[in-house]
Amino acid sequence: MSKPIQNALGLSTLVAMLVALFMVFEWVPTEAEQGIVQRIFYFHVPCAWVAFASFGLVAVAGIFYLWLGGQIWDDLGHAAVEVGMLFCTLVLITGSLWAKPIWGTWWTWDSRLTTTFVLWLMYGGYLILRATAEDTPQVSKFAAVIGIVAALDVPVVIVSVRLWRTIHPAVLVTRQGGHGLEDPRMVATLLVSIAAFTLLFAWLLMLRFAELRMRTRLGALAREIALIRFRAGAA
Amino acid sequence: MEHFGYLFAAYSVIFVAIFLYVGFIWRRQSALEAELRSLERRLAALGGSTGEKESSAHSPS
Amino acid sequence: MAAPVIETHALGKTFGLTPVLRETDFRLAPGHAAVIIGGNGSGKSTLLSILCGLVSPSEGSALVFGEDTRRFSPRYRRRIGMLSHQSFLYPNLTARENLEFYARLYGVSEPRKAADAWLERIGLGESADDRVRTFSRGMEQRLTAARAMIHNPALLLLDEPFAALDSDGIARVKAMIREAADEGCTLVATAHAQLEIEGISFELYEIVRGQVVEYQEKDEARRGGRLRSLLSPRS
Amino acid sequence: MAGYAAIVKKDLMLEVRGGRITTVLVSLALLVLVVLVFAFDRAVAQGPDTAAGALWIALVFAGMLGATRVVLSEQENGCLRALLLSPLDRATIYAAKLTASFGFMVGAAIAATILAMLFFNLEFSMSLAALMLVLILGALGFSALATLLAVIAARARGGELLLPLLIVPLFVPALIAGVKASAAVLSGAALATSRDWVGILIAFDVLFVTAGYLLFEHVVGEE
Repeated sequence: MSKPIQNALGLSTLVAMLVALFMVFEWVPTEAEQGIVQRIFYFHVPCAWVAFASFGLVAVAGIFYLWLGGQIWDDLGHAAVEVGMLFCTLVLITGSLWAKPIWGTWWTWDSRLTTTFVLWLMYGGYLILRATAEDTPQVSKFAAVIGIVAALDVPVVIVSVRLWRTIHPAVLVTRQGGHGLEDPRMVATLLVSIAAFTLLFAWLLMLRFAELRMRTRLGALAREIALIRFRAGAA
Repeated sequence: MEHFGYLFAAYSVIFVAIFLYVGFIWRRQSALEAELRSLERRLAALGGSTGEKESSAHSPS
Repeated sequence: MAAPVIETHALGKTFGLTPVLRETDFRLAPGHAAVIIGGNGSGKSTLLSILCGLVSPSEGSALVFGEDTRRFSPRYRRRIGMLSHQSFLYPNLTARENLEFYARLYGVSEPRKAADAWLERIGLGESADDRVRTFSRGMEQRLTAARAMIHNPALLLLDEPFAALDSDGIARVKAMIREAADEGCTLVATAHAQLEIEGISFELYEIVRGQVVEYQEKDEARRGGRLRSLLSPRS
Repeated sequence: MAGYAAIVKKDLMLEVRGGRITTVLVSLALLVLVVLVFAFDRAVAQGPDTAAGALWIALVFAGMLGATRVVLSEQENGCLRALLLSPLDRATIYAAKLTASFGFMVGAAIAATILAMLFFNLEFSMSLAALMLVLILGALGFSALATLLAVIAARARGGELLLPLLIVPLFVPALIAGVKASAAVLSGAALATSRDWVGILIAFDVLFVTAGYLLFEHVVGEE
C-alpha cells in the first residue's frame, strides 16, 4: 500500500470533512422541533454506515481467508474490525448524547440503539480474541469464522430487536418524527457527511492495514532469519 | 442555542477519537518501520534474500 | 518402479518463529519401511503429523498416495494408521468398546469381531471388558497399537512405537508390525536410536537441523557408536 | 452415517458410565433457579414473565457449560485428533458433537422446566408441550453455536473466558425470541400467537446449524 495513495486519501478526507463541517454548522437550516442538537444526526448516521460497512468487510475478508488463504485477508479483517468498532462506539456515544436532550435519557432500548449495542458486543468479543490470543494461523481462522457467523447474525438481530420493541408499548416518540429531513439542504448535508466519512473510513482502514502488513512482513523476515540460523545449526 | 453542550460534546468525541487512533497508528508505524530496517540489515548480513516473497507460513490449509 | 507412497517436496514447517522442519525431500516406495532417527524436538513427530494430514506444511508440500495432505480426502485417511504417543483411547470405555468404536469409524466390516480378534492378538482377551482407565501403561500401549492397525492401513506411521512398552509388549507389537509389513503395508517409524524388527529392512534416515537426510554410518560410529561402546563395552 | 452413529453412541455410553455432564447441567439449572427465586421479590417473581426469563437464564448457563464440554471431552488422550484422522468428514464430526450437546441441553431444559413449574407455581397444562418446543428450538441454536466455537476455548489463550463473550451476543436474537415466546405460552396464550418469535428461532437454528456444518472444518484443524 503505497504512501502517496495514503496521503492523497488523507488529504481528500480532510477537505471533505471540512466541507461537511461547514455544511453542518453554517449552511444547513436548524431543524424546527429538536433545535440545534439535531445536527448530531449528520455525523451520527455516517458513523453507523461506516460501522456496518466495516463489519460487512470483516465477513468478506473472513470468507476470502478461509477460501483462498493468505495473511493479507486476515490483516484486512483485523483492520476492518478495529475501525468498525471505533465507529460503532462513536455511534453509541453520539446516540446517547442526542438521546439525553431529546428523549430525556442517556440510554433507551430503542430498536436501533439495541441493535447497534448487540453488534458492538459481538464484534467486541471478536476484537478481544484478536487482541489477547497469539497471532497464529489457527487464531486467524477462528477470527474469520467468527466474523462470518457474526455477519450472518446481523439480519436476525435486526428483525428480532425490531419485533421486540414494536410489541412493547412505544414509551418514547419514535425517531422518525424527529428527522423528517423536510429541507433538501438537510439531505445534501447528510450525503456530503456520508461521503466524508466513507473517505475517512477508507483512510483509517488503509493506515491500519498498512501497519498490519508491516507486522506481517516483520514476522516473515524474523522467520527467515530464524530459518537461516537454524540451517546453520545455531538453534 | 439550547443543548449546544451536547452537540459540541458529540462532535468533539468523534474528532478526539479519530485523532487519537490515527496518532497511535502513526507512532506504531514508525516504530515498526525502524524494526523492519534493522531486521532487513540483519538478514542482509546473514546473506539471505531480502525476503521479498511473503512467507506462506501463515496461510491456512 | 511404482509411484511412491510418500513424496515431500522442499517440505518445511515453522511454528510461530521456530523452524522445526526445512527443505525436506523424502520419498518412500510402496511396501518399503523407513526409520527416522532424531532426538526430542527434532521434528520427527511434526513430520508424521504432516504426513497424516493433521498439520499443514509452511513451505513446500507433502504428497501421500499422490494426494496433497493439505486437501486430504476421507478415502486417503482411511488408508493411514497412526500410532502416536497420545493413546487416542477413551479411559471410560472398555478395551473392546474402544476398538469397536474405531473399527466403526473406519468402516471396518463386522467391527465387533474385528475388535475381539485384535484383543486376542495383543493378549488382552481377558481384559476386554475392563475399562482402559484401569490398564497399566504397557497394556494401554498394546491397545493403542491395535487401535492404530484395526483398519488394516496401507501406510502405518509409528511415532516411537516402543517407547513405553515392556519386553513382552515390544515383542507383540513388533510381531503386529511385521505382519502388517508382510501384507505390503508401508511403514514410517521414528525412534531415538536404530530400530530393528526381524524380517523388515528399514531404510535409515535422520533429522539434521530440521532436514530429513539419509543416515550417515560414519556419524553413527562417531556419536552413537562411541556412546554405545562406553555404555556397554561388551556388546 | 455409520461414523456419526458411532460417535453419538460412544458419547451416550460415556455419559451413562458416570459421565458428569447431566449432573452438572441439572444442578446448574437448579442453582440458577434458586438464585433467581431469592434475587427477586416473592410477590413479583410469580408471573410467567419471570419464569420464562429464569428458564432461559438456566438454559444459557447450562449450554455454556454443557455444550462446550461435549467437544472438550474429546481432548483427553488426543481423541479429537483421532476423530480428525479418521475417514469422517469434519462436518460429520460436527453433526455428531452437535447431537450430543443438543441432547444434554434438552435434558437440562426438561429439568429446568420441572423445577420452574414448582418454584414459580405454574399450572401444569398443555402449554408445557409448547414451552418445551420453544426451549428445544433455543437449545438447538445454542448448541449449534457452542459446538462450532468450543474449540476456541481449548486452543486460544484466554479462550474459556472468551467463549461466553462470543456466544452470548450472537445468541441474543434467539434469546429475545425464546423468552418472549415462552412468556406468552406460560401466560396461557396459544403458540400460534407467537408465530413470529418461533419463526425467528427456527431461522436462527437453520442459519447456525448450516453455518456450523460448513465452517467447522476451519476451526477443528490444527496449524
